Amino acid sequence: MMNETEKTQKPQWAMAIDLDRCTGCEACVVACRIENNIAVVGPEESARDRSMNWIRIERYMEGEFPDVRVRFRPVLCQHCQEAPCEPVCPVYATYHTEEGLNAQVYNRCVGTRYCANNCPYSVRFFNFFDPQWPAPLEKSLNPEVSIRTRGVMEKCTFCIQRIRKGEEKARDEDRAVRDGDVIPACVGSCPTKAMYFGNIADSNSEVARLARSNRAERLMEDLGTEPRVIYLRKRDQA
Amino acid sequence: MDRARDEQINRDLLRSVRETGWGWRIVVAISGMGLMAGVAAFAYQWQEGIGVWGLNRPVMWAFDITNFVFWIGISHAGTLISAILRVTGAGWRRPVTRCAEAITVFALMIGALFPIIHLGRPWVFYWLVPYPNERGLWPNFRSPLIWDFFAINAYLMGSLIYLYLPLIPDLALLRDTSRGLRKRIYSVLSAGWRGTALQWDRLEKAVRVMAVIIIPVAVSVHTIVSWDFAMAIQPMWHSTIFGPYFVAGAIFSGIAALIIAMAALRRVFHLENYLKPVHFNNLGLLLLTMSLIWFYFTFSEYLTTWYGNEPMEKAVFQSKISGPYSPLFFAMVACCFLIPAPMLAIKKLRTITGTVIASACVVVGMWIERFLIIVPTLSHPRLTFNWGSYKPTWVEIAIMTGSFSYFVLLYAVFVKMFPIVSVWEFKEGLASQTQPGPATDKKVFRAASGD
Amino acid sequence: MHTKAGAFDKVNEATMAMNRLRMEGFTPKDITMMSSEPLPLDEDDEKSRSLIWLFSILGGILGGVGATLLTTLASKQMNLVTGGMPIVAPWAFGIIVFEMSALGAILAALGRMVYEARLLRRGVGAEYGSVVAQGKIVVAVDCADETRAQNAERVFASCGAEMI
Amino acid sequence: MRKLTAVISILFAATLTSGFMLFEAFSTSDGPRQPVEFDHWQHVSKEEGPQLECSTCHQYASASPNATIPSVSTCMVCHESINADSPEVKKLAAFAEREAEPPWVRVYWSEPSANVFFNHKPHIRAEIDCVACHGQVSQARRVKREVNHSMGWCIDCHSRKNASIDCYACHR
Repeated sequence: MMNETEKTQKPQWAMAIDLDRCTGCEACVVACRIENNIAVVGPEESARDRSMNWIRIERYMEGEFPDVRVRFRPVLCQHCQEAPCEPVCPVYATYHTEEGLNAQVYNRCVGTRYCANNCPYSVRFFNFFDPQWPAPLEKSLNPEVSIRTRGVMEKCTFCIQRIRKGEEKARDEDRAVRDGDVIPACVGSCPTKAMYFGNIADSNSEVARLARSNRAERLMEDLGTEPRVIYLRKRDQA
Repeated sequence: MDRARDEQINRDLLRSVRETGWGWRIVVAISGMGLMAGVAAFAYQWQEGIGVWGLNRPVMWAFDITNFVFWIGISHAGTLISAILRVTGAGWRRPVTRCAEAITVFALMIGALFPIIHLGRPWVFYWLVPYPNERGLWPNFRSPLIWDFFAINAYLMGSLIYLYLPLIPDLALLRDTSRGLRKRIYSVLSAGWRGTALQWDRLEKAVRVMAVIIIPVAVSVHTIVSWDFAMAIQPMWHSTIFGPYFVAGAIFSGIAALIIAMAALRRVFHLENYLKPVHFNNLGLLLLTMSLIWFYFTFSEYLTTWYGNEPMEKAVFQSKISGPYSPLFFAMVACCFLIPAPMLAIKKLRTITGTVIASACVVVGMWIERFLIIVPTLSHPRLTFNWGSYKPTWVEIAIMTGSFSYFVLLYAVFVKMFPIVSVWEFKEGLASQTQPGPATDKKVFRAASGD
Repeated sequence: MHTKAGAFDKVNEATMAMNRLRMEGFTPKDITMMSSEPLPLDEDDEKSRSLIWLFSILGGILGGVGATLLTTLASKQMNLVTGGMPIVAPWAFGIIVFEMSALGAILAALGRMVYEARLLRRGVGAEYGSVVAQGKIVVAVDCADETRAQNAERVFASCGAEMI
Repeated sequence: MRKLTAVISILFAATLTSGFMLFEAFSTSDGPRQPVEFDHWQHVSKEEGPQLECSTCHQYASASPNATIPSVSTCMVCHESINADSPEVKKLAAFAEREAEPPWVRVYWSEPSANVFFNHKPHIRAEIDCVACHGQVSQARRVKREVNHSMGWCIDCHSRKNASIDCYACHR
């Protein structure tokens, strides 16, 4: 039996990404697309910088030839606790949940795109046209995730559908959520296990442990956005 | 009172209402077509989605918001200028105010359309309006876009009233000198104006109150528009100077638009005796002042960015100074300062033609300025992996053309319905020059109308 | 009761007529002066009693209070989950309060002006409009009886008015 | 002129009222015609009937997002013998023979564009009576939509019962 405070206290979801383990294979990108019904914009639109990837691998080169190193950094919505996107939305289409998620409600979105302009991480994606899935991809649509329409903003939800399922499971078993209850698509698909997901409010969770690591850093912490995604620096940089 | 003089003034100033020339018809036809093109482009965008524009990630705003800021800026021509001139009691304002106030109302109407046009789902624009609804949802009052909504509403309402109030006696004049349907329309519009001493007194009092209230509102409107950017944390947007910078820029482009409009009206409706070189000279001096202020603000804005040398800001800065946006940047500096400032500073060049050329430069330059505030910042987000660029499509250009055509059309229709120079204020100006007796002297006539 | 009116070409003739009418026992209420432009006249009682300023201030306060209520109550009523973000934000709401105050002040001033200037009244037509439009000054006077009407006509004639 | 305006406004009002009445007349009519005329009242409320519980047939309501419609085989457990010669049961039997399900017409649903992800399970867990959302189905010969599931209606109940009114509770 869990006690009452544990039951009522909402989990605080967070992710940790070990950059030492990331090989830039983009399995997370593909898994995310399939899980979250992300529209396929096609090569032409993609060339116009309109492709949508809730998670992307940013690749940066370091050093001069021939001593060049490539750094990979998977970037997804950082679920900032002080999110710049939230206060600027005129209709509360993006807001903060009690679980520390930065939510985006597609129905409510009118498409001012202000949130995307104010996001320092550039992780918000706009549906410039009605979404399309070239056959047979439409058969792989996930029934548990909304199909967005044109004119609305979308972004990573930390796989809210999986979070809800995990919470439901914990509830059935009458216990607090624990590691392994919720595995977002990107985390589950990572072949090198570079990504971790869990409740950072639970100090025993893997994410909370990693957040205390001396390699832990957050992207652009100096902006005061308080992201919920923790990156573990590469050891050669630590 | 000099009857002959009065009749002459009435004839001259009501000519635009009474006579319809070919020039006017052609202007209406062309601007009407331009408007239709813009409406068609918007319909296409409504149908297909905003993807028909050139926007992308990361450049989510471009022509749409540029035009929004530009038109709101132009709207500062009127109410602000005419209110300041009224409050400070500048006598030469009399033939200018109406023309400026009309610019305000129409520019504002058009400017206010752009936030709706630019929405991804324009059909739900009313969600920005606070109204009780079944869902129990309200707009987010913390969003600068909602501030925009309130500010533009207050300003548009105020400007309309501020345009309307001094128009009432002229509407009564039109009512009393026209017949048929026109008379009926003007009767309704003139709201039972009889010209009693009491009414004159109250009208002047009310106009004075409006002028005092509208100045802070006008300042606040463009400040809030600037806060759309300044409240964001993006490099070169997050600047405390933006409020006054935008207000100065708005008045700057507003005066320029006013000068162009006045020159056009003068030419088309033969108002040479009313809109005189002295008006262009005075407005030209105002424009020169604003040009200097604009340069001062721009210089401090760019100098601090350069000196601060913060990498993300520097990236945006470099893209404007030496990067892909540098041709636009230098065009802006030329159009807003290098060309107009010397032209307006040299007395010999401060003629009607001179001020109009300078104003045309300023209008173009200020449009570019807004574009350069929006696009370079957006195309250089903090994570350099996501840098992008922007190119407009025909849809955006057509909508922009449509907005300009709409402005010309509205103005043309307005001129057709109402005297563009305030008849009673002009007469009052003549009279006030000749206190205590009535004006009878031709010299005085010239003095009052500013020769 | 009927109304007598005279049209004048010059301001001083009209003012002279008005002064004489007062001497004849007409009250300022009976006398209406109409012109196509504002005339520099002496202060009279009615002029000083304008409450447009007061009303615009009251309207401003009303608008400000309304805006405060709207923003605060709407935000509270919504019960929106914000995960700790402020739902009532005085700094941001101040802007809306300012705008609504200004709007309230403008509308109140307009309303008061319409009331004080007796605009939008039914039955008050522009009887002398065409004369005023010619640039003449019309002085109209309400006469309670026939003798008063004759007095008025005499005054008008003596001041060089054209009877209408 | 004034007469014309009056006539037009009367006509307009008349059109509106009659239109509204027609709409009302149609909307209060029975629900959609089902492939088999299943009668809830007979199964649940009729005194000499089997007096079933909702969950007897809609058995997954307490365990899953969907309440689920029973398959024909479930029906046939009883109807193999009971009332086997009634015309509606014969229809049912025919479906069973073909191993097909009747193409039931949905009565309650939310538009896909509403992006609502309704889950029966927590509502059953919170002991919300089926009637609260589905109306008097137990008394109905033919089920129709009695309750309008608007967002305000949902939120109202959620806030009364102290349930979450986070947007993410229903929308994703």
